[in-house]
Formats: sequence, C-alpha cells, structure tokens
Amino acid sequence: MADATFQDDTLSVADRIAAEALIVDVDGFEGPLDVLLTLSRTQKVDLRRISVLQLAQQYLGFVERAKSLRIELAADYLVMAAWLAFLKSRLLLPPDPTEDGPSGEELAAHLAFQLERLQAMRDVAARLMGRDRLGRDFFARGQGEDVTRIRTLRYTATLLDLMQGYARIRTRDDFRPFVMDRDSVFTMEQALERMRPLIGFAGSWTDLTSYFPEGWDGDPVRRRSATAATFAASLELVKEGHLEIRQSDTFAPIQLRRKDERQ
Amino acid sequence: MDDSEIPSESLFDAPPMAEQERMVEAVLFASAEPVSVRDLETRMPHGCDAAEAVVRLRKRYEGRGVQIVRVGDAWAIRTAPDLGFLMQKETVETRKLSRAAIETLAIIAYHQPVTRAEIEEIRGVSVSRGTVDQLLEMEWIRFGRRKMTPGRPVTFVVTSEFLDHFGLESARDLPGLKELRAAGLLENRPPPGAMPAGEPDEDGETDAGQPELFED
Amino acid sequence: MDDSEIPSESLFDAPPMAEQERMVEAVLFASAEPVSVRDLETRMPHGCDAAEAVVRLRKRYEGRGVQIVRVGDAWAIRTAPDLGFLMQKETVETRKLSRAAIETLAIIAYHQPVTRAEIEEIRGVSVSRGTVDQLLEMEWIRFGRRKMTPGRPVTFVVTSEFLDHFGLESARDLPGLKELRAAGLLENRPPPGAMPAGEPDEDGETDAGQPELFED
Repeated sequence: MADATFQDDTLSVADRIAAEALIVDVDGFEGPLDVLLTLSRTQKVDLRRISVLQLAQQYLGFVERAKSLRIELAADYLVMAAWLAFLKSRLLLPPDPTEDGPSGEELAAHLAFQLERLQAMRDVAARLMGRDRLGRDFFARGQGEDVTRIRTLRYTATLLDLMQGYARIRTRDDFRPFVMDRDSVFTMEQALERMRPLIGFAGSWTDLTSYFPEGWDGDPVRRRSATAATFAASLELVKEGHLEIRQSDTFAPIQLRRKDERQ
Repeated sequence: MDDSEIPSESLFDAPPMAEQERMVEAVLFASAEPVSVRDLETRMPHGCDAAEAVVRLRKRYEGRGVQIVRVGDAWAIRTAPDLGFLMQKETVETRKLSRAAIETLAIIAYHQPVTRAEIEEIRGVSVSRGTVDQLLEMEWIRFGRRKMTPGRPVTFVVTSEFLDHFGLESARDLPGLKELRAAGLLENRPPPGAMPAGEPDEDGETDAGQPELFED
Repeated sequence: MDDSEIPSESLFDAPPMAEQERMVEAVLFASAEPVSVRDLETRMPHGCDAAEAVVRLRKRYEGRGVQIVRVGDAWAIRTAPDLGFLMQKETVETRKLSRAAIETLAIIAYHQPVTRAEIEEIRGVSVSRGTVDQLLEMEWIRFGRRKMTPGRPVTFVVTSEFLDHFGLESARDLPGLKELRAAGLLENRPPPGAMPAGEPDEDGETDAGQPELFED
C-alpha cells in the first residue's frame, strides 16, 4: 500500500499548482507548521485521518522546489524537512526492536495532533474575532455622569510603566563604567595571609575548600573567587616548600598537607 | 446577610428591594466600566443585597435596547448587539491585530494560564517581539501566576477587559471550549519520547496547581 | 414586532414603536452628548417617529434609577437626582504617576521588603518624602517588618490594592529582567563585558533575605 500511494513523486497537476503557489507565497507563512497545515488541506480529509507520510512527502517536495527555484528558506523550514525525512524513514521501515525511542507512528500521531490543535486555535480565533464586540457591535455608556462631583485626584500607572521603570533603573547599571566589584573578590594576598597560620595544623590531607574564609563558600561568584585565590596561594606555599598538594583525578577535590620540614 | 436582618430591631434597615434595584440601575448606568457586586455594596446603604438587585434588574431589561451583562465577577450595561447599526458615530476604530496577535490571544484565552514557550509550541514559531506587548497594552492579557516548573516561567491569562470586549461572561463561555476540551486539543501533550525528563510530570503539577480558572 | 409584518403595503415600513423605543434607548445610552430628535431620526430607519419614541421611553423610566431628561433641544439619560449620593465614586480624576514614584514603586515591588536606603541605592538618587507619602496614601505600599539590621530601619512592601490595580496575583508574578527582555519589553542591549558579577548574587540575596513574602 505504501508503494502505490507514496513511492512515486508524481503529484497530480492540482497538487503541483498548489505547491507552486506555496513557493511564491513563502514569505506569507508563519513557519513550517503553517506550511504543513496548508499542505494538509490538499489531502481533503479530516485532519484526524490525515496521512502523515504523504504530508511528509509533500513537504519535502515543497522544500526541494524552493531549492530548485533558489528561494532561501529559513533554518527552521530545513530543520523540519530533516525531521520529516527521518519520520518518513521510520514510517516506511519495519520497526527495529533494538532501537528505543518513540515509534514512527507515535511521532506521526503527535504531528497530526499539533496540526489539529493549531487548526483548532485558528478556528476559535476566527470565532472569537467574529463575535459581537464592544465598541463595534455593542456599546458602553457614552457619557460620564455630571451629578454633584466630589473631585478626587487619583494617580495611576500601568503595569508596563512599572516594568519599564524598573528595567530603566536596572539596565542603567549595564552602562556604568566597568568597575570590579570588590565585594565578591578574594585576592591571593588575602588567601596567603589566611593560610599561613593555618597550614601548621594540616598534618593530614585536607580539602582545599576547608581553607575558604567564612561566607565565601555559598554564593557561586564568591566561591569561584575564593577557590582561585586559595588555589593560587597553595601553589605559592608549595613553591616555598611549606605545603604538599595533590589531586587524584580531573575535577577531583584538591587536597593539601603540611610538608614535613625534616624531609 | 440574612442574619443581620432577621431580628430587624436595627435602626438602619436596608431599603426595599425595588429601591435597591434603582440604586444598582443608577450606578451601572453611570459607569462605563463593569462594577463588581462588592463595589456596588460598598456604595449602597448597609444591608443591601446587590447581587439579588442585579438579578432582578437584569430580568427587567431583557429585550430592551440596553442590557445588563455579566463580565467576570462584575456587571455592566451594554447596548443590545442587534442595534449596533445605529451607532456608527460611537464606533471606535480598534487597532487592527495581526494574525499572529489574534492567534496568540486565542491560545492564551483557551489554554490559560499559558507560558510563552507553550504558545510557541502550539504555533510552531516564536512569538515575535511586540505581539505580547501589544496585547498587554490593550489590557486584554495580563500576567498570571508563575508556573511550578523549572525556571518558574511567567504565564499569561486573559483579563476582564477581554471578556467585556468580546461580550463573554467568563472564560468558561469561550466559544467551542467544551468541544476543544472533549477532543483533547487543550491538553498539553509533550512530543513522544523526544523530550527530556521532567516535562510530563511538570505539566501534571501545573494542571493540578491552577485549575480554578475554568472551574466553577 | 408583529406590526411590521401585517399588510406591509410599503417596502420600507418603519419598525414598530416598541422597536423604535429600544433604538432611542440604545442611542441615548451610548452617545457622549445629548441627542436631538432630528439626530435620532437621521440615525433610525426611515419613517421612525423619534419624538414619540422618546416620550414613551421617558414614561417607561419614570420612577426608575435613571431618567430621560431634556437638555436644550436634545435628550439624554441621567441618574435620578435622589441617587446622586451613589455617584461620588464616579468623580475621580486620574493622573499619571510621576517617574520618580513609578521607579520607587517598581523597586519596592521587585525587592520587597526594602528600606528607604536600599531604594536610594538602587535608584542612585535620594527618594523624596513626598514620593513615599504619595504611594502610602494611595495604599499601593505599606510598612513591612523592620529589618534586623543596625537601626532596625522600616521596610516597605506592596499592598493587595497594588496587586489589584496591576492585575497581579502576587508580586512574584512580575517578570524578571531576563523575561522582560525575552518578551521584547525592553530594548535588547547586550550587557557590557561578560562579567556576570552582580546578577546571580543579587538574586540569591533577595530570595534568601525575604522568604516570608514569597512563600505560599
């Protein structure tokens, strides 16, 4: 059945005309899903009974034609083409029991669902816009009341004002001259100063992180700075012959030990 | 409310219902915006039953040139839609919405609360800059609660201005809502397999978390 | 309704009087100005007797919450004078909030509970007393708990009136900077340099510092 219906690339004349029309109009489409939905109409069946295999074929034909007419298609159209080519092969080949992941039928069913859902949203959008609407078909009170007014002044603002106000303040900081934020920087000098009195007690292997000053091991920015400074200071102390340093593996904890002076 | 009235030794009895109806009528006529029952009651004398007065008033205006309509939890007077032809003078030219904006609006209305990523998943294209902006500015959509999914994305929901504009009593009255739900087209179905862990149970949580929008 | 269908010898019979009354009712309601009989007739279908419809409509509204009143040689719908006391709320003039107030409000909403000194630090200018007073008076902000820092300064938080006005369910639903940018609500400027310094650390502190506000 597959052979007879899909093997040949020869679409009917009507299909060809439809496909050409699509090409000319490619700018008018809102992405690959939109194209698929339009193509699916040529099948003239309920979206629930659409042949996804045939649709994949139509879409691939559409992309081919665009290429042959040297029409630049946006990347997402090509991604969809690649995916549909994959789907097509899944649908045509017998399922490979060793391969996990969704079956071709599942993928096809999901695509059909997406198309049906998009179509449904378009239908209800049209129904919504076709309703009687305020200010067009029915109307609110045209005239404020003029009776004895107690004038109160009320200040108001919209959510957009609020968000844009906030953004204005926060993005202003983006432009301030670049100054290193010293709060979150731990220097090697500070680390050295901290470690010198401590290493005397490091008789056994101790994790580098245990040398971080208090309050520098939580926040990632501070932690990063403390790690770099403490590590650099450790190397300095190794160089001076006060300390041994080791790491069992890439990204494994770095450990320190006092160097026995007698050795 | 009843309790306060039963042993009506109170000095300030609520006015008779006919009078309450007049009051509601006056307030609704005076205001271009919908007025909530709560708002009505804070304006009316103590002990009034605005909800009941509105119901009676609504009945009284059935078939007239203007109607009492419900907008979310508020009430408003609007002209009967069949008389729109008399109002060319009042017609306000609404800004033409792009197809993308119309679809986005419909998706928000039918899928609310919905995240930007979900809108994009349904439309199959990214939501362009300015589309959401425009709908927010028209006050047809607003931010809903954040979703309880990783990243806690903001969501969008429709407003009572939206309901007012399209003559809907509530979001439950959206045309075709029931059919769409019955057909499973409002479900958030993740693509099979392809997705990283998390999403399916995320959605479960989400749905459980904010069902109230479409429920009675 | 039936009248129009009886022997209809003319192609363009005027609608029945009940229908004309509805029309007048709708037009008077929706129009921003009083409408003259002549004006009414130019809007209504050919052959209508607007003057007669107005008279009937006026009669119908006798004793109701609103009345059909004559203004010069035109007609309008007005609230019954004895119900004027209900209208006090209608007479509000709205004015846009100043930029200083909006910014202060935004900082409080995004950073609450926040002290005056913190607001000033974020805005980079001092906050005038009048601005805070104005926001307090509008009931968009209120005092939060005192901060457990030297001097135990008072903090500010936003109120439920604030949330109502801006259509938010909670302050935490306000979109963050990244989301504002993603939604196209900000100009998309690349942050200078790749230094992420400020942001994560701010956010971390903010969340940690004020758990009580953002928990359910």
